[in-house]
Amino acid sequence: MPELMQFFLSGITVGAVYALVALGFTIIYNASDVVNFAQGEFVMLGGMITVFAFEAGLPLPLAALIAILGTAVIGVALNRLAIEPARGAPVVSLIIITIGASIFIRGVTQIVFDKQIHRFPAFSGDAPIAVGGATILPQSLWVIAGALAVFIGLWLFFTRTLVGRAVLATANNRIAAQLVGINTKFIMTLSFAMSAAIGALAGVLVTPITLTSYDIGISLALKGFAAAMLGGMGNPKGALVGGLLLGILEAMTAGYISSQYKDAAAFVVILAVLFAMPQGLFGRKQTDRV
Amino acid sequence: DIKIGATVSETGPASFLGDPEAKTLKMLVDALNAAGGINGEKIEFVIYDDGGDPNKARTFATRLVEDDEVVAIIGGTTTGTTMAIMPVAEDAEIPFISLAGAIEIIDPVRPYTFKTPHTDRMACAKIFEDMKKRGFTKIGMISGSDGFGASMRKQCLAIIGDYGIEVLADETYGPTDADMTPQLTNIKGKDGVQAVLNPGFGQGPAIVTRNYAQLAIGLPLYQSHGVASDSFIELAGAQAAEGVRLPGTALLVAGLLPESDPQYAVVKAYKEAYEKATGKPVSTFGGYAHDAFAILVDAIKRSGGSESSAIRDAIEATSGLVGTTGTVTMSATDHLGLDLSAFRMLEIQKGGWKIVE
Amino acid sequence: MSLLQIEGLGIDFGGLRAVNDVSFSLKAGEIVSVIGPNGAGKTTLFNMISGVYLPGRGKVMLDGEDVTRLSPHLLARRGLSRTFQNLQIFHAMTVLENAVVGHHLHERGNILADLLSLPASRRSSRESEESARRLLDRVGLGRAAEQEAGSLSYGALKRLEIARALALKPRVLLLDEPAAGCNAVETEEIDHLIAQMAAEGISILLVEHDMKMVMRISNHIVVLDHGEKIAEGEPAAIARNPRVIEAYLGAQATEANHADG
Amino acid sequence: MRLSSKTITLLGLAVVIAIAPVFFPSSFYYRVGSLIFVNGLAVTGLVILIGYAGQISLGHAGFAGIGAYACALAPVHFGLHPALAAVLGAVLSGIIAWLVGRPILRLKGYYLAVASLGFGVLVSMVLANEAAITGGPDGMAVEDPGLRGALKAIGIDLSNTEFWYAFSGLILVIGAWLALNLYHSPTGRALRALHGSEVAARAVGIDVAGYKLKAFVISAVYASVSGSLLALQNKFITPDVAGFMHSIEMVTMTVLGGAGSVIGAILGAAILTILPQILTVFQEYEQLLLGLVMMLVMIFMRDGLLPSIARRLRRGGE
Amino acid sequence: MLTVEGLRSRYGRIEVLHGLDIEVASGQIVTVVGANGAGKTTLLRCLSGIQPVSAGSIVFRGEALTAVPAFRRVQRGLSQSPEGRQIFTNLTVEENLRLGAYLFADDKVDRDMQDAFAMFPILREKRNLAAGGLSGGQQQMLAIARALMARPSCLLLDEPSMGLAPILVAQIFEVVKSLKSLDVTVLLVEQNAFGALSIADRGYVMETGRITMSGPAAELIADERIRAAYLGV
Ligand SMILES: Nc1ncnc2c1ncn2[C@@H]1O[C@H](COP(=O)(O)OP(=O)(O)OP(=O)(O)O)[C@@H](O)[C@H]1O
Ligand SMILES: Nc1ncnc2c1ncn2[C@@H]1O[C@H](COP(=O)(O)OP(=O)(O)OP(=O)(O)O)[C@@H](O)[C@H]1O
Ligand SMILES: [Mg+2]
Ligand SMILES: [Mg+2]
Repeated sequence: MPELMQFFLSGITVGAVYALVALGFTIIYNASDVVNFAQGEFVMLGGMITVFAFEAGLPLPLAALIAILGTAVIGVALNRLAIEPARGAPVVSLIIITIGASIFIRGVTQIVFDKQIHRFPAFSGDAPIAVGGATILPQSLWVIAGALAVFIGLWLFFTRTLVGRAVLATANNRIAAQLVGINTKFIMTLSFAMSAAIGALAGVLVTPITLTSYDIGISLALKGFAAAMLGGMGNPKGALVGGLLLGILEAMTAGYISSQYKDAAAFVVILAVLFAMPQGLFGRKQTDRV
Repeated sequence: DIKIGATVSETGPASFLGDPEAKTLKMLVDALNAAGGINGEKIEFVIYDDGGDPNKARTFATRLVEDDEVVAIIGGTTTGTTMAIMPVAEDAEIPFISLAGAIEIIDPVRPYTFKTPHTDRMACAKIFEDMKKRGFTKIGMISGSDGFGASMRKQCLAIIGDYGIEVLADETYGPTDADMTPQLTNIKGKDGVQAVLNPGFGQGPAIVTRNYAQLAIGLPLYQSHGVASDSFIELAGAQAAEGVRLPGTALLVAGLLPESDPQYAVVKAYKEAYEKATGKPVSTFGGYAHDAFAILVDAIKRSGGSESSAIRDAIEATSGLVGTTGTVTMSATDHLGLDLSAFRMLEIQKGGWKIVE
Repeated sequence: MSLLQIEGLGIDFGGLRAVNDVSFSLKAGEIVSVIGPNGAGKTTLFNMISGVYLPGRGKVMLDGEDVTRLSPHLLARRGLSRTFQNLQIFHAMTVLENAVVGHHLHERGNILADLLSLPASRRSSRESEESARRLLDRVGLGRAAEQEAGSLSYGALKRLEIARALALKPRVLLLDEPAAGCNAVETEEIDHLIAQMAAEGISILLVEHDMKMVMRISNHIVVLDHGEKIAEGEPAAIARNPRVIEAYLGAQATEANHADG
Repeated sequence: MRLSSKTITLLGLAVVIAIAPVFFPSSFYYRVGSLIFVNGLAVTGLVILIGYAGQISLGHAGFAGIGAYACALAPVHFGLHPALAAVLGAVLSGIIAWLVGRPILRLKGYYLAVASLGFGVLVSMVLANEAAITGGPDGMAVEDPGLRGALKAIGIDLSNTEFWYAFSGLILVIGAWLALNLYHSPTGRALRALHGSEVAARAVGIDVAGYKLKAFVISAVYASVSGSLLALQNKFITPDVAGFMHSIEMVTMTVLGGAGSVIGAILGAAILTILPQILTVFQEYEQLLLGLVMMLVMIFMRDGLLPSIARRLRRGGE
Repeated sequence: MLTVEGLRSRYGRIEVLHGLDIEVASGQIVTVVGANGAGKTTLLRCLSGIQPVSAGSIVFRGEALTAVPAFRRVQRGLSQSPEGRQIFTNLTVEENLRLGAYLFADDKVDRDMQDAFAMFPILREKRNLAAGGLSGGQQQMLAIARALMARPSCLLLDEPSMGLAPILVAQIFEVVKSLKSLDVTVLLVEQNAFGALSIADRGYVMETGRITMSGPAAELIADERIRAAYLGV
């Protein structure tokens, strides 16, 4: 039994990481139908900027704040310089732009910073906390709490605020959004800023666990994307559940079946879920009448 | 001028290895040219970044051979890229010194292919010798599933029987995994495991080491030469890394070497130069590139010209060349020229390295 | 015998009985109109008949055969064709290509022939194209043939849909508000077109809110309200039916109709 | 006789492939050329899937992997000739695509993307993990098919790079010919129609699921042949060929050049193959510039290079 | 109130409006009629700002609008019920209406919503359902109601009666007429030319991107050419 507990704790730790990345995808997707493949780069920037600010002597909280704000600015710049000018382009073209952006950001990072692996200290030390015969690191609790907080924030934003609804409206029908007085450009800017900030926050929280380097973005984005699709793209609940589920699945497979094929198992389950629920677990079904 | 080419993985999944290699090569070329070159001739150096992609590596190798017309190639950060470059070099009859670990690169021996790092098999042997000495006969293994980890795992499993050691648990993890506690829990739960071995490079081993401490497994942990750099201690945390053993090269313990050590001068000079030039700590991988360059320069000097086949013959005749990884003596049947003595068993103690032999 | 026979058809969305227990039939060359207030279930009925929705209850019989659960492309193969209330145009293709696609079922050849561009494949493409041009002329879009379909105005797109549906050479044609967005004169043109098609033997099931048109060309009218059939009969009788007037036509509308007529 | 635009396009492509070597300063350029053709072949398949039928796949490298490893494994394990192994790989890819495609093509948009991605991951994972058969992450050697030797026997003596340039070029022209044939054929129109509106496509009698599957299978065969060509000319193959990054690269080439146009996509393949070679002079700025070029092309040529340029020319002409 | 002079607009390289002059006085209902493809929709799109103008001027309440982005025009009091309805299909009916009043956060929004429900009771029934599931006519009602939620001083209606049952067509025209008493100016594009001209103060006739006739609605309705070309009598 303790090993089950350990697998579970491992699963939710990793799952919370995926969930944070997946939550970052949600806003830009909800505003524009674009899956931003540079989302992983935001996570990387959050970690890397914190590392270097911290090593330059800033206190960790300040370094983290700078990283989050800095990444948000980069997100806004990405929108203003690359996405907005391509307005009206097909969604695949926009996706390629975000892929280009992710390569670009990686390229800049390796020059501005370096190609080494980095880490900064965990927020509350490294002393494991015992839970039911298993252990979890305090930093994992930070990550889980972060994922929950971001989830609640986003959920309230999309269901309780008019601006949140305006974001959904912008993606659903941009012309109609303008016709009701929504400043769609601002909405896009806001979405990129929020997505980037959430990504950076994820980076800040997970770096003490996963470590960071200029090229961790791709694999995080990949897993986050898979998690978001498992849960249903665009729904914060889906991102959270999808992320946690994916993490737990991987941990259980690694623990009970085969660590070699744990990623495979995760994808097999995703495929199985999608066959039964083509919109993911919580994705809303499109109702388009003919 | 003498034109030398290189293709290494400066970016991509193996950039952890390729980056210090590239930096080392560039640094050494500059230094050599500043000192007047070889036999009065300057080195013209062309280096490409193959991103760890074998297909790209092959293209760059073709480019080096056909377009840049280099006399020799250094490179192939990973075994995969090396195997892709090799046919090009062999076809063109241009000496090629690989920086990757697998034994297949030099076994069977091919006329134009050489390499500087120890083989994975040698690292395994070094570790198993140490285990045997400490009386461990049953171990657990957790390997990275990338090329480095998979290849070393394979080599280790191939020779482990020779040491009377048995693998009770054989786990793996992906190169970008964030948590290895499930695999380690399984190893922990296996009765009779006396020690654990973790072949891998990059962030994986650091996370394994941290998880190892988190689970309070308490058994001796062996890492591979893939993490032989100071940054490993930093990433894993001195506390978690306490007591970890791994086979390393003299480079890593430059400060601990007695002046009488044959490698003392070479290692110290490289370490200082590299750390001054880049501001980063040296790693074993930069050392591989250093040695490859040294072997090549030595061979060019001795061959007295820039004829590829002459250089090849000269490389094969390398003898007693002191590098960072060991003293290299090649032959027609040995295109590596290192033996086990080049490895030193190191243990991490109080955040630093200690030679335990 | 009737060509198309609807028996007790019904479907629910969540708690809503969108269509319930609707039955009627359509004979060859006949024009039957389905009218009713907004949300009465007319389009939903069409969607069930054409296989876009799976009916919850009831049967659709085509030529005496039960075709209830067939998917749309199989129904098309049996000669059932339709247009859409919410335009379904292949925007990235030219107007001509839109019409050519309608010939899909009459095109011979297979994927291999297409890949290799064998004569059979080319010939059938050419034939489809010629026929498509004739159809476009017929709906008044001949001159727009080479334009990208996305650049047409709303009314033109409506007519393009009709051309495409006709390209199937259907036996039964379902038209969902073909005259929406057309002015009185344009409506009359469509009116003629429909009458012509019926004369050629195509059975037509029509949903339309333009009462002048409906009254003028229908052989028979089915009235839905809240998913139920509330009346059925000859146009003149329907126009006088108090339930229909109350639910659908409104007192003024009938007056206006009389005033115009 | 008036030539159709298809014939002109194909002739143009063939002429460019045949004439280009005149300008090659060294035989390295043959290598780059053959890579362009190999990539071009894969993206031509994706034009059919993405450009015509509008279905996104982020897992096509999986098929390239099957094609590549068929050439590596079949000769070793079944003693099959490598060229026949390529055919076997293509057939196998087609069958697997047919099996996999049936369930996953029911998904739409990003959901299809993630499902196909999952398929690609599974393939590359098997290739990397089953080291006993495939050589694991470090890859395995591929036998020479001996086609060059056969040519030599009939008096055509080509160097290795020259041969693969010519051979891949030939295969690409054939691939492009097939794809261009498809565009204006009933099948091509059906694919483009279901891209526009699935409901309407069904209503005119198009078996949407069936046609999607056909496009998927065809594109898988293209990817497989491309993988085989790569394996045969590299004489060595690693699981990277089936990796996620390779899938992304294929899609990027397709969209960059213009997903709806065969020649456009080949152009995209050419650019993304040549660009890294050019950017090497910028050393560490290479990645940064690659990303920048991708963004700029897509910002200013939103439908992809060729369609955008064509539109501009047309506009300028009037 | 709204003055359009020399308005030209193009899709790509094809010009579809060739210099239009239109004048809408405050509180008036002005109708534009014309055949399919005449450019009526394009005109309204230019006015609401979602279609670029290549030449000419739009002056609204004394201010030039040409350079004002679409969402700002809503703030100035222009609101459109567009062709093709353009509702937010993934949002609920209520959310659609709420977004119609995006600029406002006062209590009056609720009252406006109740008014909308009173006008189209079916929308109240469906308030919590995704708007994409509505029938065509219901969506049309929603589009009109949403446009009204913006409290416009000038309402642009693109074929509001399209797809509505006869009983509702009559009601829509009543509603438009009643807007007059609320001092809302209306520019009405309609295929039901007879109905539209009956309630309008002025009318314009558009043919292939040009205004070919204009005048008081009553005169147009009596004009033989118009009766033949647009009224079908
Ligand atoms: N997919 C669906 N999801 C939810 N509700 C639906 C769906 N399809 C239809 N409905 C509901 O069923 C009822 C009937 O709709 P339908 O479109 O058939 O009406 P209609 O008679 O065609 O109306 P109109 O004249 O306005 O086009 C409506 O209340 C509609 O909201
Ligand atoms: N997106 C577009 N691209 C190119 N041309 C277009 C586009 N939209 C409309 N047009 C063209 O502009 C002209 C005017 O179209 P518009 O939609 O304004 O007409 P309309 O008067 O509203 O017609 P309808 O009564 O059919 O709605 C038409 O010739 C049409 O083909
Ligand atoms: Mg309807
Ligand atoms: Mg219009």
